[in-house]
Amino acid sequence: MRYEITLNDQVFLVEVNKTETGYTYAIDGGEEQHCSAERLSFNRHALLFRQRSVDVQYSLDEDAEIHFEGRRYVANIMDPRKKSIKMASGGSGDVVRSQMPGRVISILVSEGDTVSKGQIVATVEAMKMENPLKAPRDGVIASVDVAPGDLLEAKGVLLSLRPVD
Amino acid sequence: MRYEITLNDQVFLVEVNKTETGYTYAIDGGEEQHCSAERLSFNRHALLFRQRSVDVQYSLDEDAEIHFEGRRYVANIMDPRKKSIKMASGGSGDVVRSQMPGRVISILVSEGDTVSKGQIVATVEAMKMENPLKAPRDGVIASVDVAPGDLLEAKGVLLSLRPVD
Amino acid sequence: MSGLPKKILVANRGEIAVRVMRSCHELGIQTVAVYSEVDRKALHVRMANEAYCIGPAPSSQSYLRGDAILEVAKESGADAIHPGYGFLSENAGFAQKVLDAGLVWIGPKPFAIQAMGSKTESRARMVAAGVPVVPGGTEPIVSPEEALSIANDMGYPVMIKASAGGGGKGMREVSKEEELIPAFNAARSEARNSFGDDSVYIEKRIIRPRHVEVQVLADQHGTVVHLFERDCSIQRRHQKVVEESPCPVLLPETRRAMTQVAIQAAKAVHYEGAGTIEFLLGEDQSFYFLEMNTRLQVEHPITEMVTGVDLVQAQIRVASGEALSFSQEDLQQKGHAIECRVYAEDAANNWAPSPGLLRCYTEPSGPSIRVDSGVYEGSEVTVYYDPMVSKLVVWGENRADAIRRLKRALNEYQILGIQTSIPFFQALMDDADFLSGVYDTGFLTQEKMNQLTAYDDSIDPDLVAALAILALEKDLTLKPAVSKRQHSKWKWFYQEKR
Amino acid sequence: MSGLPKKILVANRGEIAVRVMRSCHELGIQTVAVYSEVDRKALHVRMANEAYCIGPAPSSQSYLRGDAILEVAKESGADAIHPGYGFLSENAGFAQKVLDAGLVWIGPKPFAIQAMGSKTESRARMVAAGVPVVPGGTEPIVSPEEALSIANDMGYPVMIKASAGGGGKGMREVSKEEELIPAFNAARSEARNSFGDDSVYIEKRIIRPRHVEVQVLADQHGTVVHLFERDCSIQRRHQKVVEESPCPVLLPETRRAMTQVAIQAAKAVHYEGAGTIEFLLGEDQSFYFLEMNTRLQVEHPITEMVTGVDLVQAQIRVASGEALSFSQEDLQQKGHAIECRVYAEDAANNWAPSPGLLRCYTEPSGPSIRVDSGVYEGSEVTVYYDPMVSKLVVWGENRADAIRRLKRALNEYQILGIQTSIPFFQALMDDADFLSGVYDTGFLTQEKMNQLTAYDDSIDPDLVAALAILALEKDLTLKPAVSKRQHSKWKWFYQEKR
Repeated sequence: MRYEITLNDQVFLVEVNKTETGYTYAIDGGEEQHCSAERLSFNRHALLFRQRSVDVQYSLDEDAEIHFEGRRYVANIMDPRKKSIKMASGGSGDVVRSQMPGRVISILVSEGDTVSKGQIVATVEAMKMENPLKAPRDGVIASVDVAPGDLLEAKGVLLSLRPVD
Repeated sequence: MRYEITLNDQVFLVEVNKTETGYTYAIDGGEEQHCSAERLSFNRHALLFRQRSVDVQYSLDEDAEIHFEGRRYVANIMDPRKKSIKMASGGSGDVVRSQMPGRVISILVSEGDTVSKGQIVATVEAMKMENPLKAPRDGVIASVDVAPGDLLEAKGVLLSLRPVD
Repeated sequence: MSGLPKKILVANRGEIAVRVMRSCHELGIQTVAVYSEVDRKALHVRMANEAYCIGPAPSSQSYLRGDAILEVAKESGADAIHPGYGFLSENAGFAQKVLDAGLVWIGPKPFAIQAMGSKTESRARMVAAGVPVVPGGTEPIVSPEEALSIANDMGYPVMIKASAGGGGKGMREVSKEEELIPAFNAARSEARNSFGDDSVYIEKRIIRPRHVEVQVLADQHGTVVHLFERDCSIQRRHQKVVEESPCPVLLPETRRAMTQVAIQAAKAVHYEGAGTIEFLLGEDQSFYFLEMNTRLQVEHPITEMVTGVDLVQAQIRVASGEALSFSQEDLQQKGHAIECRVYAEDAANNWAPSPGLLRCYTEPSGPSIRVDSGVYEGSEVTVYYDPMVSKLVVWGENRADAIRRLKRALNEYQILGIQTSIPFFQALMDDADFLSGVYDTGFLTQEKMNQLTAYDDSIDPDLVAALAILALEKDLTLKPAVSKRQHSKWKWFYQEKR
Repeated sequence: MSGLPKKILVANRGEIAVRVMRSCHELGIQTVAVYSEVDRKALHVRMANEAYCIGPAPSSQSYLRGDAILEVAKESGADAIHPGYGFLSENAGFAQKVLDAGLVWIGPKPFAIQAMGSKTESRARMVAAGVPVVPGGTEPIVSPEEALSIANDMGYPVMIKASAGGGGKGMREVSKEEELIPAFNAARSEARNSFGDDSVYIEKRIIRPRHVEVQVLADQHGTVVHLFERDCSIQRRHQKVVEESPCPVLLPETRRAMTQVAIQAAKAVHYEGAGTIEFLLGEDQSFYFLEMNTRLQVEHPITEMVTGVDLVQAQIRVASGEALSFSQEDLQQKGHAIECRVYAEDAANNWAPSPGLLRCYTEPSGPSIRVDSGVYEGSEVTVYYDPMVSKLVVWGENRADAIRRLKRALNEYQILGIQTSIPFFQALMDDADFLSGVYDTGFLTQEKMNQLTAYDDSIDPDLVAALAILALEKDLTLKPAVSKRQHSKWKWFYQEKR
């Protein structure tokens, strides 16, 4: 089985197979390696990479979230055979969302503007505070979907991005 | 729905039904009462009996086990419509088992002996210690199924009981 | 003495309600929880012996409804009310109603709450009691001209503050004369909008101040003791983020003077119960009364860890009329304790709240670690209340030991489903300025926040492999239909920043 | 000084391995776990940075295999070994091999382990060092006549003990002359069968003795300090069940004398690291050396709680050559700590082991509570090792507070799938004799056990309703086929006794 895994804007192609003693895998066509993976509960595995012991908690239900060596990561895991589906539903970082229900206070960009990753593009009032929303990557504003004063649901989309031409 | 619940040798017949706000139940034909039951995880519920708050952990997979107000209980829960099945497979407390794998050291009773609840009827060596096994209730030894020296699996049966005539 | 209460209603939610109930249960006292409609499954409801719903989610319709809470007290037969912190804890009117209903109020008398509740009144009382206050008038200033003259006399920088203020609202710092009048007008307008009262006053701005507070405990027989200080200088938007005890820079003679002043302050309002006197500490060890909190503090566990006193048990005992069971001489400050307030917030994104379902939640454990929490795996952090997830409190033989232990504990925390301030704390515990102990309330500048939340782009190949293995394991155990849906789903991705 | 180790191999399993690793991680030291085939998913493996399988489940083929463990140390590049307690911790030969391999052994020198390992040798050394021992010869007694003459001189009751003994094997109490010779012969034969060595000796039997032990800590520079005492008199079959510090009946002058003697004893064998000198304490406050444990004790957390010293950190530091960072004067015994060893055992059924899957496992939490555990929900207590589930340790300002807290914590523990000793502890915490603090090692008589495990037959109707509701909820969510199987299944039933 193959997965395309995106983490921190880096994409990895992993070939992984189950064996009698665990799993073998190769990242980006590299050397095949072995890992022992024991299920502890519905959201926890004990992994052994060679002799390195890593205890992970994870949730693959909505986002692919994992807690690995003291840190939380959110990843995108894709089956490349279904890549077309991904393209249709939008590439990663193609929209700016509000994580919480709230109200749009300001939109700081217009359609066609070029933005850089981390640039504040809008502010939303939620939980009695103003929260700045940043562009998830470099790009061009493809559409502005809301106006100041609009109410937003959790994960509501404010803007969409397209690649820099 | 009706359940026959056995706890501490006492048998209760409970009529229970789901409602919009929780459950109604009546024990042994008594007054109908209400309980709010919220699922917290696969093995935990938050119950409210009238205003009394009780947090339970439970496992209905093998034994019916529950942790209720600081104490663990093991119960037998039966659907009375299937009572015949219960009779076929043996009434509660009809056998003496070893909880652990081990070896039979001694059998202190013979077929036909009358025993009282709590009487030591056999000893088993397990985990480097001698462990006495007690009769689960008053009764007559119906059969002795093992001999000293025999190896036992976990939950292995040593003796069976029948009611006092 | 009529003995301890038999049943205490805890008029709060979250970790503090749970923590109060634990002390009640240890004293053999029954507990009554109140809860809002969204809190049916909250930990404090599960922990209580009885629980009563008092209204919809918004606090104004539930946890702030004194009438509904008194109803529940009556119905349940509770004979005392513990207010926790926040909500009704510093509401003198509610405290009076509790007393009028013949119940024990586990807090100071309404008079003391009232006297310390207004910045202007408390300041005047403290001046009268000989407690040092920040130079400046306590009187509301009405004209810009008067403001200018006072500020010029005092010397810049100065602070303009709202009399009824709190949380930084109606507050302005002015560093030179020409900025004063615009700032004065802006502060008044903000105060009017926020509190319906445009009274403001001016005080001297202390340079590089630390926030140091003293815990006091008073019984109804006139005995007041202090339980040493807490340093709460690590703040963002005037909210405490990390607290420690002892204060790393407080000199022994300053500690002696400050704790004596705190006892004076408490005695000035005939204080009863647990309270906290907050001070600004200057670089020169001068200190000035800020305000008194007439309730338990969020950060009380660090005091419990260095002194060994159970403050909630002490609150219950003194509210029941018992004399303090220990004297000042019995109290020592042993070792060093630090608390991190773990919030459902994204520190890297201007502390944006991150409510949601706790898909995974595992707390650290081990020697000298305490986690006070009101959540559990599967529970939800909602938008309705303070998004604190839990408080991680550690103790060590000294500050360096405590920090080492904190780092280990932060690494053991496993929380998924929301973003938390844990990565921020992990970075903070490696920050040279924090480690030096020499910092002030201005520590978390934008520049420092940028450093502490800098993105580490490196990816461990074993992490990538772990994700592939878990995905495969999931695919192998799921039915094809479900797994298809799983793969076609678009996912947002990022790494938690630190 | 060469600094702390970079990587420590923990040659143990269960809670003690986890506890040791936590201190390592706090010091920034990498950890290596070893594990047997059944322990792949054990908590200590999950906690470590690296893990190596060393053989099948039986200890003799895994955790006792010094050669395999040294192999792993070499392969992993570990520069030190911590043995925990049990297994190889008091094996002088293994300690020597560790040193020969050029690694740091986190324990005393092999000479000290050896000297204190034999009852006869250690007794002789202690007598030479001026340490009081129980009256009686340390020399093996070979003839019944000699035994009789010694016992008659000493006065009855006397104890016959195996020189190579432990765990009560080869031990006989004799209360009158005519019983002596049969008991002497029986003890020799049992000693021969158990230890392959029939040497026995006779000592005076102390009436109503308490087991009180002193924790010592010694560096490589000749400094030895004590960390006060632990009372471990609540025992069953000579196994400790509950421990507390301080000892509730020890007079201050006896404490002073006993701790001084403990330091003398440690110095007599040039002790290094953490060790424990066990004494019998008579009703008249006389005390007698029993033996020295040359390793960390199971019950070390209560000492950590009353003194604030992290004993594992201290062990690592002194093994690395550091001088102790504190002096005797810095150490205080503050408040009261109690430990309950929660075992997978049925106290009501003669402590029969109850291995199995932990279907539910929730630990208590809150102020001044520590749970040291090597298990988790979903893990298994196997028949291969000591069936300890976890250690519940609490601290209180005084003994009454600690007991109150313990009761609350025991009620918060939720364990399903196995029987544990928790109901026993719950009953013990209400026992008037235990509460009085006046008890001895004979406390747990059969009669007392019967009282403490008396069956409470009353059934709460809400419990019955809860079971019906959960059964219905399960039936409603399960497919018919599965639910049919569920109902037809015969079930064993009983209530956990207390």
